[in-house]
Amino acid sequence: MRREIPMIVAFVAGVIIILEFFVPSLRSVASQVQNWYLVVVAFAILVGAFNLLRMNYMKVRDRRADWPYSIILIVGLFTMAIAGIFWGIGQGTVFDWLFNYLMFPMSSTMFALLAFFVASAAYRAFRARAVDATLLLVAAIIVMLGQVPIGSIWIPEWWPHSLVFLTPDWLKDRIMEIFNTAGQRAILIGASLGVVSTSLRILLGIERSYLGEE
Amino acid sequence: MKSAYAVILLIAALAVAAHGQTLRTAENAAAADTPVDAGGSIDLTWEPSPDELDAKAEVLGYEVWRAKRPAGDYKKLADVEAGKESYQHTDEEAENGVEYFYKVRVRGEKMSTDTAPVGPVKAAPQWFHKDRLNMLVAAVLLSAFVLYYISQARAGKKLFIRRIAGLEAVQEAVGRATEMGKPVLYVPGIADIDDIQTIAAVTILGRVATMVAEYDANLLVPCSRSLVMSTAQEIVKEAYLEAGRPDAYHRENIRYLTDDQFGFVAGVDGIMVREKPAANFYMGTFYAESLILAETGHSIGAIQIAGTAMPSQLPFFIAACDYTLIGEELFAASAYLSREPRLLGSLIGQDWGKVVILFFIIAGVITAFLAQFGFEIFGRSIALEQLFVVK
Amino acid sequence: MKFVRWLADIDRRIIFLVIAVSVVVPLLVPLGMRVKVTSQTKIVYEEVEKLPAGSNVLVAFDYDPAAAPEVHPMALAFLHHCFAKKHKVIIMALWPQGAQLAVSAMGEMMQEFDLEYGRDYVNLGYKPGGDIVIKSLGASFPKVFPRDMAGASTADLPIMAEVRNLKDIDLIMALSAGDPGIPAWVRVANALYQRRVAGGCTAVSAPQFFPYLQTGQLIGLLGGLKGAAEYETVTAYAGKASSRMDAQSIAHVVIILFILFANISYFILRKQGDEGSGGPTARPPA
Amino acid sequence: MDGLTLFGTWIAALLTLFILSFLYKDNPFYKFAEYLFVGVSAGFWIAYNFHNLLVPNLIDPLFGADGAFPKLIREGQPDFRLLTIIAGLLGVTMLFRFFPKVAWVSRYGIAFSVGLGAGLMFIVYLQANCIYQIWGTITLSPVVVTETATGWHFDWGASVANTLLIVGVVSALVYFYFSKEHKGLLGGTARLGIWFLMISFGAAFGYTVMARISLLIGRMEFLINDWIKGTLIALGLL
Repeated sequence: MRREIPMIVAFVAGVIIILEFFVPSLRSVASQVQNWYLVVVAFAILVGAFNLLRMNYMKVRDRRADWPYSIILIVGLFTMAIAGIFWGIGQGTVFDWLFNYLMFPMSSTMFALLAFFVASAAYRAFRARAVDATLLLVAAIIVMLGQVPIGSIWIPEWWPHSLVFLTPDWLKDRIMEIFNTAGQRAILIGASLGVVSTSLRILLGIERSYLGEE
Repeated sequence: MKSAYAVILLIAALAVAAHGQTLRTAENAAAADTPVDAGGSIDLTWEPSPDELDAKAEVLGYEVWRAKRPAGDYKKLADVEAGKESYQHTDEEAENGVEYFYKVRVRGEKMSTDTAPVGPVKAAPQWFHKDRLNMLVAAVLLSAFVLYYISQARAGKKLFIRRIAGLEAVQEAVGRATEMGKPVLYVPGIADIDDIQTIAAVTILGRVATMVAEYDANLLVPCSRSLVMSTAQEIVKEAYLEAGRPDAYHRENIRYLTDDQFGFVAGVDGIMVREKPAANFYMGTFYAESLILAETGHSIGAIQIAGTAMPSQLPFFIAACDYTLIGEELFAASAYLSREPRLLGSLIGQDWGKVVILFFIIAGVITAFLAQFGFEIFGRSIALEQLFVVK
Repeated sequence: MKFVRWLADIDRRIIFLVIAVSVVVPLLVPLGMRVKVTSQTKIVYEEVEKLPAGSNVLVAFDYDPAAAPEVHPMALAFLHHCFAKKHKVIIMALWPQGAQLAVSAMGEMMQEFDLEYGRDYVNLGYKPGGDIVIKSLGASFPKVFPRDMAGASTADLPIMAEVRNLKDIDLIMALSAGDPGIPAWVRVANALYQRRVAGGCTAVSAPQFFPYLQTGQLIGLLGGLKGAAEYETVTAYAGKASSRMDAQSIAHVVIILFILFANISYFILRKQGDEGSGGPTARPPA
Repeated sequence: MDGLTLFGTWIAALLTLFILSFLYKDNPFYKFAEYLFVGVSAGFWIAYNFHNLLVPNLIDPLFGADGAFPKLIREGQPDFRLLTIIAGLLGVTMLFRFFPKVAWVSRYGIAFSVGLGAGLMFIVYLQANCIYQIWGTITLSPVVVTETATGWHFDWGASVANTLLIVGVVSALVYFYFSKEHKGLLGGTARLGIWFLMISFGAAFGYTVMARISLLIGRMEFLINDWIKGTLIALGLL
């Protein structure tokens, strides 16, 4: 029974959503059910936060490596959560200030690390070892050149229109329109089949590993 | 008599003058039950008053009025601003099954004129979305393929699957980590458990965890979602049980960091540079963080195997990881690793889905070619594309 | 040979350093690299040039802070060009935050030009409704905007005395981050009132407007940071887009050069029968 | 710039530098920023979810001024929003994870989430990624001819583009065919499919570079303009 009833719950929840797509009169029921999910997520985050706090509390208690940093983590979590829950999250609140001057700069800098990593990854990976890798690197270089003015700077004013297909600008647009669309589209179609069959197995209880042990 | 004529003339003149000030009514007012909905709503449409179009008199806007009898007491429902070529208003406060009558009032600076009552109209819920019949057929067909081959597989039919290089390497990677005495890191994406890629990821985690338990290596699973953490804990625990090593299961190794995309990456990067795993797995839904993870993982010299169906992130995994499962291969992975009949069967079902899709694509482009010349069947263009329009 | 080996397995921190330098230097010291001005940008420039001084130009700020890094430099360069040619500028927004961005843009313009509010320019503020708003402007400006952004009556502003409806507008510049934006201006102002409409948008959304250019519904289009840099070049305005584009160009070239070095060292080593350990390549997936 | 903003800008700038220091190697500054970031962001999402998920979807409909319970007490009329209690119960099952002995109760919440997601994804993927993508492909004719006043006109540019796109989609889809060894014609087609995929990956990689460099430019402009120039201006040095 520890697995059967949850399986029925999963089935009912999923089938309501699928039916709603075909049966307009179920719309309000389905949107109600979808809102329930948001409530589950809101409760679940407490489980995660508790896990995070427990791990870091134990680290401090046992004086394990890097334990002082765990204190920073715990203080940060409580400060942000308490400020947000009790004094609101709107503009001009403490929460907003902490977001703007702590979280946002760290988040956007972490994101900006990608500027460096695209370079190091390209350096390592884009070597013409085989046909596949060569295609990858040639396409990447053409598109990169087509993106910035410097890529077309060598093209003189009198360049004949009949030779436009030799310019990075033109090639970039065609590669994106044709090759990129084709490749992405095949991935989307293939993956959709995988998703549909996995969903089906979940709803019918054929796939139940997510429920854990018997 | 003279005075009588004068009166008649005066009346006529007044009538003409009055007519000049009367607004002409909105045209073609119509009301009908909102076509595809759960009931409780009626759509009204009308076209502008000729006065709005030729600007002979100023039209400020329109009003929608409703009553339960044609001559009954009308109540105003809505104001609609003027300035469109046609108008539409949806009355969302109708009760199902009740007869309603509507009037559209055109409103000028001083005058206003009503249309004749429109109705009766009843609101009703609909039971089937007719425009989506093609989706229903597709859903049923695909499901039938999958279920048929699952039953075939269960009945003991031998099913073949081609080699998938990335998955051959899973065992090797776990083995290497064991030899080096270093942990295995498994990141199940940053989406929540309602994403099917996450489900695929935790299913593969189950297979990887069994190998790790058998080899007696250490498994680290940082999660970005509480629900994923809970699920991963259940799955890994079961995998250790299955491998006969329940004692080696440590719940603390499957930990939650934060829901935040980049906060999570900062944390995982920290785990990588300090715990130095020898094998990194990135399976599931990833966004921009994919390359940050994979490049940091490469810098610590780990074997890296990734898998995702996010087309935008595949290039980065391909560039920075040793092996990458592309799109559908992610969903094939659990079948491939476990060789369980029910999973293999559904994979074969997916293949038949692809055969049908390829057939329609090829047939579709042929008809698209012919349609250019205006070929028709039963008075309709022969292009197959109409079959694939979903509203 | 030692050098080639070193190059093949270069410490990635050297790559990081070079990237950082190639981004920071152009920001500190604008290189003024030549940007090739495309015809789509040039047409917009020429349109503003050929209008007689004192023409009425409508600038629509239909974007939000998210699109501002790309679109805002266009707004600055375009406004600068208009004021330099002594045109009158009517500003409005179909996006709520657009009007605010226009205030900041005008702040920068005021530092350079001696402009009088209400005579040289007006900020009418934000109006929700998209297509309908534009349609109504076709009939009357004062009806749609009885008051400007600051709440002053537009009837009292000399600039609005000349602008009764869209017919009095000589050029429309739609700076847009989505819908309502360029499509709405094309659908209504161009199609129904035959106004000349130019556009500016993010790089990602630019391709979807190419059909409008082809049919002439849109006279010209500034696409993304590159389009902004082109406009700065053609009007010789020292804005931010050019230095950002310099940084982009240098960074792109640096990455491409690194890829070339990697391949040269790879081929030299392969000739020597030494495959090198330059990390994994994009392995064929099967 | 007021004092609080200047103070905030300094903190933001230091944290920016701490994170960037990771590029050199792991160090105490990065470690500080990392732990702070994980803690602060976890707290952020707790507060955010409280206000944006819990309040509008559970607390308001049940206990708000116009909620179901006050209404029940006031008017004695039960309304459908009382069903929201089920959501609350499903949510509470998640809290059972705190106690390992009864942790299995949380399976109700998990199963509900998984089932809901499965239903939604089934439809969404089938429509947007399958049917719609097929539609997008079969609207293309491999040979494009248009009728003009002078007769049929062959548009070779569009024809080549369409043919390549169709061949690309078909061959790459064949690559995902699992139930046969990729040999012979199937193998050749799948190989062509990989080439298409590789070009698409290279192109997507190259296309993204610009956006990533922009992010770095954004951070650098913050350091140069807001932090350094801002401080100098505040100190009256500029």
